Formats: sequence, structure tokens, C-alpha cells
Amino acid sequence: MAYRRDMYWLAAFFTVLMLAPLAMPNNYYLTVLIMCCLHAMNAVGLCLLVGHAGQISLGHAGFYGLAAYTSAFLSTTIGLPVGLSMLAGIGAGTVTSVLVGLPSLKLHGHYLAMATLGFGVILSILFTETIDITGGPSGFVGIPGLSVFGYELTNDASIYRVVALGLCLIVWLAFNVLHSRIGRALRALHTSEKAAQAMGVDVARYKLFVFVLSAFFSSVAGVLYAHYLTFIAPASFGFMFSVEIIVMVVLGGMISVPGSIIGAFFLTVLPEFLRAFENSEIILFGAILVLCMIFLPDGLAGGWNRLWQRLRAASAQASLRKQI
Amino acid sequence: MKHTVLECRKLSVRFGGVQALHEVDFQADQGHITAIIGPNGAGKTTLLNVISGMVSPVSGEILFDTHTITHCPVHQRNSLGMVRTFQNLEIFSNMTVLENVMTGCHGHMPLAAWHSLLRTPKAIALEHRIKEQALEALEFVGLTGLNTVSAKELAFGQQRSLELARALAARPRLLLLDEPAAGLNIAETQALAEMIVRIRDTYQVSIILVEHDMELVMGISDAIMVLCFGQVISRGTPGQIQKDPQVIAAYLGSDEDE
Amino acid sequence: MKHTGLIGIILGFVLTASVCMAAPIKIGAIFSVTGPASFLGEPEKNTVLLLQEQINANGGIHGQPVEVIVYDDESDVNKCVMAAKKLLDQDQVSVVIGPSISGNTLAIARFFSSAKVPLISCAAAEKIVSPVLPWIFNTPQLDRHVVIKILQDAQAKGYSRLAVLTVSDGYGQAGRAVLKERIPADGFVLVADEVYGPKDTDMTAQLTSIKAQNPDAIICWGTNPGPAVVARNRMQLGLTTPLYMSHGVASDKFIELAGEAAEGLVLPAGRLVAVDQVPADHPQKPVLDSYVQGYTGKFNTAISSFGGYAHDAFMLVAEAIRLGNSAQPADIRDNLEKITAFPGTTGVYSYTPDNHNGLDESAFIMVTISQGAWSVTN
Amino acid sequence: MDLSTLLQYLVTGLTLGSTYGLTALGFTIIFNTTGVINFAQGEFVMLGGMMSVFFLHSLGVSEPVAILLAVTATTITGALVERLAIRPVRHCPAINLVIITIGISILIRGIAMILWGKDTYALPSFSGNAPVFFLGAAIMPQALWVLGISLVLLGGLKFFFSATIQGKAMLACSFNAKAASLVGIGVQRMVLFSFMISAFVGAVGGVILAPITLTSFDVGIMLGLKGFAACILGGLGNPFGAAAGGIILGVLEALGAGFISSAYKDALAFVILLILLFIKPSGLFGRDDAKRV
Repeated sequence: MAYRRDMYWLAAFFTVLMLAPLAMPNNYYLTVLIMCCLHAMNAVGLCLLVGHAGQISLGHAGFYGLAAYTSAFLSTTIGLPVGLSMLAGIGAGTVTSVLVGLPSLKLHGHYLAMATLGFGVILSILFTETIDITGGPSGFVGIPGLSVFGYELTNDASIYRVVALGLCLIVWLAFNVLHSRIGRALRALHTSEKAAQAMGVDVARYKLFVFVLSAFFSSVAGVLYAHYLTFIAPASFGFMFSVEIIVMVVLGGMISVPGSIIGAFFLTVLPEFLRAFENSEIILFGAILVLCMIFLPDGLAGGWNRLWQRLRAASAQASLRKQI
Repeated sequence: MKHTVLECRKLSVRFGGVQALHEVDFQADQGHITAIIGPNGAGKTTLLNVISGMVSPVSGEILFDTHTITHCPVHQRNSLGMVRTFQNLEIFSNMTVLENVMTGCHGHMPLAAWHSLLRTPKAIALEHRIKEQALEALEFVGLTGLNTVSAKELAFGQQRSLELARALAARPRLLLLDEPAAGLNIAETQALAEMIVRIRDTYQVSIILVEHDMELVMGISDAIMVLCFGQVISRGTPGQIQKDPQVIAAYLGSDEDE
Repeated sequence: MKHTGLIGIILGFVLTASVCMAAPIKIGAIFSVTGPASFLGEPEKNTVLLLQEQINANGGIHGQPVEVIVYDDESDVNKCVMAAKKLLDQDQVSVVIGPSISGNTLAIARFFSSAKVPLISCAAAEKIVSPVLPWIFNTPQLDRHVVIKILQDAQAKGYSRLAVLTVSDGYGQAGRAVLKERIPADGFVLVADEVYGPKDTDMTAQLTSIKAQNPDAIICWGTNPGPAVVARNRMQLGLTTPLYMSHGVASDKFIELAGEAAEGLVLPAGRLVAVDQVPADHPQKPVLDSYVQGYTGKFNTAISSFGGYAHDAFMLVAEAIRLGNSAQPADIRDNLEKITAFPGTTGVYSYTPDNHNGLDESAFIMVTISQGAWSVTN
Repeated sequence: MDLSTLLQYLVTGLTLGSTYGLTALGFTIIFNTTGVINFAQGEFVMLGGMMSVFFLHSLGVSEPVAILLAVTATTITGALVERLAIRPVRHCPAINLVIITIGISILIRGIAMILWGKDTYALPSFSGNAPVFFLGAAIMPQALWVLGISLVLLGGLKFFFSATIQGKAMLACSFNAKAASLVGIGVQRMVLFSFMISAFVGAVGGVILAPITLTSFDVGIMLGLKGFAACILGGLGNPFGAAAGGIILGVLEALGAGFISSAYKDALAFVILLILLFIKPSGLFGRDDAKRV
């Protein structure tokens, strides 16, 4: 069954993530991996929203940032315990997404993109201008480090394990949703809203559900980000980051959760590899993006599947030939 | 004993300046196949849309059993037991055949979202029941064995059957069929006629049928209503309708090729 | 340039020879070579590469060659963190120069404290060096010095009602905070506090509402191209209120962009903008001359004071290594604090355990733009 | 509040608004033939301005010649973009095309950065910098150029789409590409034309704006964002709406900066945009596309 296959994948992914630090020569790679996981959390949410439900959002960087800033403010300025602040941060991002989603999701296509983009821009202006609360454009300094049940995680390896576990939990939730009546309802309203309605799907409610769920994922990523880096600045939560998440999802193949994770990892690691090219990096980055979309229209996951099938067909043929 | 499932009272619909329906009274009886016919542009599909909730009437009232559902949203009508199919196929092309039919169970098998999110035992049990029902519906329409095929890869006739299976999985008490024979050949239409009758007999479903194919309509309907320019011009049994001079005039007077 | 190849070969020999002699001193650098802050990062990167070449050609520091590893953070905080980790954990450098912008410096400062590697930032925010963190230094003049310099000038000219127009990025925010603190404290009246976005292309609306408040002078705080637009808009509106700029525009590029609108603007700047007007007996004169010659000779572009921040950071590091004859991170840190009266391009540095900036407002001169050139007014 | 101040804000808003409107026009043209939002539109504007500066300085030609060359080169770039990146994937879903245009915008920006550096440049004004005063409000001669040329472009496009065969054929492609090809319209050629025209419009915009707004390799991002907002506000697909949307956005920003807060001017403009969008879900001048059930 499809669910079981996805669970096998998740188990394998989890094992690889947990073993990865052993293969890492130093902390730099862990930092890159942590960023990959945080981006992947955002991408998985958007995969449900864009790939499955067919809705678009150019505002998720706003929720990511709002959660980060809320948790930073509560833990640093107010002095609440980190765990509590993180919960409040996740709550703030999620609740705001309800308020944004309610009016926006009545719009369609490009208009929905514009509305969410607008909210994202407004949030990012708030991060920049409410200097007394957010520290303004130069950033929020001195956020306490990540702690779990009052136990502060000081080294990168333990932070990495928490973040990786968080990603796996999010992926698990995403798979659960996709292999349930909710997942089918989302895919249904993607192809035909009226047929979905006729099948008893409350379209407005499910759109809001998936919008809020994806914002919840982004919020979780946001609070982890704030307390991992202990510093946040508005530039990280701008419109370009929202676009970047969408690119990760599309590059991963839109409907595939593993695909969007691969997309997120790919786009996060790529610039690190391209560092050597200095100024040409941006050109290579653009070119790789364009070429990927031209030659892998169904994304990295789709391209992988095709390669896999071709290999399987080839090996089947080979074994057939052997038998003859 | 006759029992009315659905009753429409003085329904009027206007699109801009066009009066699509004018004070239409309509009723469908329990366990009957009730057909709505009429020349092109008579307002048949509009009536079906009003009944299923996709178009709001300007005035009038719709009763489903004892509930007034005039302003009830589409998805709630589904939960009450009313399911429809579409003239231009609206299958979920991004899903497999089985998933399409499983989606049909959405309305009558509700579950709080957190069960699905955490995949609780309750959610797993429900998934099993949904799958059973879906498989049963697929078997009923003769699509067994195509479960994992992507819905968009089916032949046109099979897609029609898939829509029917999806509607059946919803366990409707009232099934609205919008031109189910459109695009089918003669053999397929015959099979469809048999299936519609079989659906009614097996599940005791009431069926409202909008259809152009007169042979199909006359062959299986228990009652027929004729619309012309948004108004009811006749109603009765197939025999009565075939003899009604007004109906003949309406059809002959209009361009009837489609 | 017939000799380039020859020089290259000689240089190659020198380099290989010195590698044979001793292991190189690894110096890391993180600059915003691309992205919105590239106007800072690009000259900074060019400068450290130039200095690496010069120092190695002269036999390195105490016979040890210098190896500079430069990473571009693309003006992005995440990339900056990754670059910092890479320098600390993978490349294991002895000291890091940069980053170019304050936000990124604040973001990575923590890693340097725990790794016990000194960081000499090229960003100016006061938060970087106050309170003093043992491992964090910076080289640019503090915003406070700039503001004091401007307000002294305003006082001398008898202005009392001031308006400020700042850019809404890290640079503008830092300046705005000091301006809003010092203006009332020094007995001026702040009549308007306007802001513009870093990508804005028209500031007439802000200037119009400033005009309505009728100030004696306007202080604009931003980096190119914003202030150039402000200057142009001021002229278009026929506004004659004197306009002060910050040191953020102290490059010839500003005069080029603002054109005739730059005429008569006053700003505090490092001596680098007007090297030829620095008196020959000034302690900075030799440093300035050699930097300008080296830079313009190699890169064929105008010099910028931002590159000077990286120059000073590099030279301070070299000096600290020479002082202690050790390239151990801890020794570099300790010896940095012992440097006194060290002339750089920006000013004359004296680091102490309580002062990790090492400059005062004497690092600035007031300049006026007249006929498309800088002229020193005091 | 005196009249001249208000008038000054309006003049500022109009000038600013034309910038957005011109970018929005480019979006509209490509949207009208392909149904795709071309995120590289801002880059066409950038190319127009930057190439003019480049030709002016490095070839030493006169300003009109430099401008002509820049506009031509940008139009050719538009054609190349279509041929090399859009045509090979024309059967892919719209979101893929949108991502490709994002990639192209990054690519063009990168090439521009390497070719011309990261500096900002100014193009000389067409007719001097001496402002014209009208009821106490200063108006730059260049602003009049911008307004005038924008109007001419708008009129030209309106005429093109509603009165010429080519224009109507383009519109047909967006409504139903298959039907359009059945009646003998070369859909591919139309898409090519639309990229060329919108690159042309973008380049002209970039050229006439450069003397006011200055130009650098990265001006395209912000213009693209605001241009997109403008054409959504006006209603996608309607050139008049796009221009009007741009003007409204510009005036809102200028008034917001003048009367309320310069720090929150963009936020204010977007709040009003969102409110308008919730009241009129398909833009101010957009058609409600009620789909047949």
C-alpha cells in the first residue's frame, strides 16, 4: 500500500538524517544540514498547499518570520522560558495564517498569489519598522539558544538532531494527511472545486485547513531557526524567501513530499557548492534553475522516477536475456 | 404509497437579463427515475444546478425530504444524501481510479481532522471502510482491476462509469445525473440504461435524470417533466409525454441536433 | 603590461619558496561581495586580495606567508553563518576579517566567542563593540563619531531646527538611533523624522513634508544610490535648506550619480576621499598614499572608503601578529589590544581591552562637494 | 495643508505610478497570450536602462542612438528568452513556466551584474533638469516625458489589441490556444511576438525612467513586484487596468508617505490594495470570469 511505502521512505530518511553527523567532518556541514532541514519544513507545507490543493502562497516567509520574531521577543525581551516562547511563536504564526487565509482563499490563481504576497510584504515591513520590538533592519540580537524541556542544547549536533526529528515529524504528519480523506479532498478541490463540493467537500474549510497546516509547519521552522541562530533579521523573511520555497517545491516535483525535501536540500546546498565560482554563482544558479525546469518538467522527483524505471526495465531485460 | 423525496416550488433563476427558469414546480418521488427533458437552452441543467446548490434561485423553495435546502451549500446537500454527476466529466484527473471513488465517501463518513493528522486507529479503521465501499462501487460499475490506474488514462466511457461509481460510493438517497449518455455510443448507452435501473433497484435510490437521448429517457423513466424556455410545458409518464402535442411542437419547432 | 607574466612567475617562486619555508597564516574573510551590500563587499574583497599579494611579495609576516580565504555572504545572514562555520570548522583560520554589514556581524559574533577566534568586523554598528566582547573588534568609525561631527558643524553654523531622512536598512537604522538621541541632547530641535526604503526611487514626498516643517538643515543618512536621489529631488523641489550627508556616500560614485545636485552638500568623511588634500606630515598620509596607489593600480576603479575598513582590519591583524610573533588566535587577540596609535586609512587606531573600535571623531574631516570634487573645509 | 503640498504628492505619485504602470503593461501583454506571469519583466526594464547607459558611455554614441540600440537589444533579448526557454516547455503547467521566468530573471540579473558591475548609473535627462512649477508644485520635465510616453504606449497597445488582426489573434491565444490554432493563428508566433512587445515596452520604460530613478543591475526586482501588484489591482489582462493600477499604487504610496508615515508607506499601499482585492476579487477593471457549471 502507498502509505506503507511512504513510511518505509520516511524510516530510511530518518535513519540517514540521524547517521549523517557521523559522516560529517566538522560543524560547518551540520550547519548546512540544519538550514536544509528548516527549509525542507517550509517546502513540505507548501507541497501540500501548492502541489496537492492547487492553492498558491507567496506569503509563507511572513509566517516563518512572525513565529521567529514572536518567540524571540517573548524569550529575550519578556524573559519567558524558551519552550513556552516557541509554543507561543508557533501559535502566533498559525493564528495569523487563519486571519490571512480567511479572506485571501476566496481569491483564485494570480489574485490569491497577490493577496498572500501583500500580507507577506506587510509583515516584512512590520519586522523592519517596529524597531523597538524587532530590533529593526539590523536584526534581533541575543536570542537564547534552543532548549528542550529546560535543557539547553549547546552543541550543533544535538540541535541538528532536534531539527531533523522535527522535520521527520512534519513529514509524518504530511503523509498522514495525504493518505487520508483530507488528502483526497485537497486533491479533489485542486482539479474541480465543484465536483469536490458535490462529493461533500467543504472547499473553503479545506483550503483554510491546508493553508493553516502549511503555515504551522513554517512556524515550527521559524521558531527553531530563531533559537538555533540566536539572531534574526527581516531580510531573511522577505518576499524572495517565499518565492524560494515555491521554487523548491516545483523543482522537487510539486506533488511529491520527498521531492520537495530534495528540492529544499538541493537549493540550500547548491549555493555552497557554487561558492567557488564567486561572481558567476548567480548566473549558474539561474541557469541550473532554468535547465532543471526545461529538462525535468516533473521535477527532481519525477526525473528520478523515470531514471529508476528505465534502470529497472533495463535490468529486467538483462535478466530476461540471461534466462534465454 | 408514494413518498416525495424532492420538491421544488416556484423556482426562478435569472442570469443577467435572461430568465433561465420561471416559477418551476418540480417533484421527484422515492425510488423513481424522474427525467427532465426539453430542447437546448430550456433550462434543464440550470434546474439541476439549482437543485444541487451550484446556482442560487432568485425566488422559490427546495425541499429535500422535510428539510428546506434552498440556501444550503453544496457540500451539505451531499451529507444529506444528494449526489450529482456532471455533463462535462469532472473526474479528479490527479488521482487514481480508486482514490476518485474513495473521495465519493467524503461526505457521509466524516471524521475530525486530528484523527487523520495523527492517523489514529479510528482513522485507519475508517480508511478501511472507505476502501471497501469504494471497491464495492467500482465492482458495481464494472471497473474492477483498474484501482491503481490514473483516472485520466481511462477511456471516455470508463470515465463516465467512474463518475457513477464515485457518486454511488457516496451512498446517495437522491442521485442527480446530468446527461450521463452524452458522448457514449449505442451499446454503451444501453449498458448505461441497465445500470441506472440496477442502481435504483439495488440501492433504492431516487434518480433525477437530465438527458437528450430520448430512447434512454423513454425506456427507463417513471416520470418525465418537459421544460421549454425555462417553463414547464408538460409532465407525466413517458407514454403521456410522447403524445403531448405541446411537447411535439416544442421539439419540432426547435433545432434539435446535438 | 608586458611584465605581468614575468611578475606572476616571480611571485609564484616567492610563494612556493615561502610555502617551503613555513606554513601559511590562514586569514578568513567574509564580505557581501554580491547582494544589496555589494558596494561594501566588493572593494573589501579586492583590498584583502591586494594586501595578501603585497605582503607575500615582501616575504610574508615574519617569514610566514599569508593565505586569505574569502567567502561571499551575498548580504544574506544565513549564508554568512554558513561561511563563518566553514572558516572556523573547516578551514580553521586564525582570524576572520568582516563581515561587511552589522546584522551579519551580530549574527556570527557568538560563534567566534565560543571558538575563541578573533573577528575584526568591517561594519560600524555600535552594538558590535559596545558592550565589548573579548573576541570581536571593528574598524570603521562609529556612527556616533559621524553624528558628533555633523552636529558640531551645525552648531557652528547656527542651525537649531533639524530634520532627518534615513534609509530603512541596518545602516540607516543605526544612524537614525544616534541622531534621535544626540539631536535633542545637544540642544537642537528634531522637526521631522522621515524614512525611505533602500530600493525607493523617489523621495519627493518625504522632502515635501520635511519642507512643510521648515527646518534649518536636513541630515540624510544612507548609502548609494538613495542619497543621490534625495539630492536630486531636493534640487527639483527648489529646496535651498542645507543638506548634510553621512559618510556612507563618501565616494566619487555619489558625485557622479547626484550630478549638479551634489553641489554644496556637506558631509563628514574619512581622509581617503581627499588624499591629495591631506597634509604631508599627517600620520595617515603614507598609508593612504600607498593604499590608493596599490588599489587604483590593480583594479582600475575608484577607491572607496569601505575598502579601507578591510585594509585597516588586515593591517591591524598583521601588526598584532608581528607584535607577538605568533599567529595563534588567542595571541592575535591579546596583541590587538596592545596596538596603539596605529595609522590606518580610516583613522589612527588604539585598541584597548575596553575599546575595540579604537577610533574617535578625529578620524573624520568635514568635506564639501564643490564643482564635482571634494574639498576639505576644516 | 496647502494645495501645493498636496499637488506635489500627486505629481510624485503620478511619476512613481507610471513606473509601476509601465512594468505592469509588460506583464499584461505576455499574460494575454500565454496566461503566464513573466517574472523577468522587471529585468527587461532594467536592461533598457542599463544598456542605454552602457551604449552611451562605452560606444560613445549620442543619447538617442544609445536608447535606440538598447531598446532593440532588449527586444531581441525578449525574443531569445521565448525561443530558448519558453518554447521548449510550452506544454508544461503554468507554474513551471513561472518558475522558468524566475530563473531567467536571476540569470539576466547575474549577466548584467558581471557585464556592468554592481554600481548604480544615471542617464541624462532628455530635456534638462529645470523643474516646471505648476501651482507651487515642482514637475520635472522628465516626468512629463514619462507620462507622455506611457500614454502613447497605452494608446498604442489598446489600439493593437482591439483594432488589429494581430492583436486580436494574440488575445485569442490566451482564451483558448487550441481554438486559436484551429482558426489558423500561429500560436507560437504570437507568443514570440508577445515576448518581443513586452520586452520592448519594458525597455522603453527602463529608458525613460532611468534619468529619474537611476538604474542598476538589480532595479528589476522591486519594479517587478510593484508592477505585478499594479496589474493585479487593475485586473489581469486589461492594459488600461494595468496602467490605472500602477497610478493608483503610486499615488497611494506618495500620499501615504506624505500624510501618514514614510516608514509604512508600502504597507499602507498594500493594505489598501488588499481591501480593494477583497471587495473586487478580480481587480478593479477585471472581468468576473463566472465559469459555467
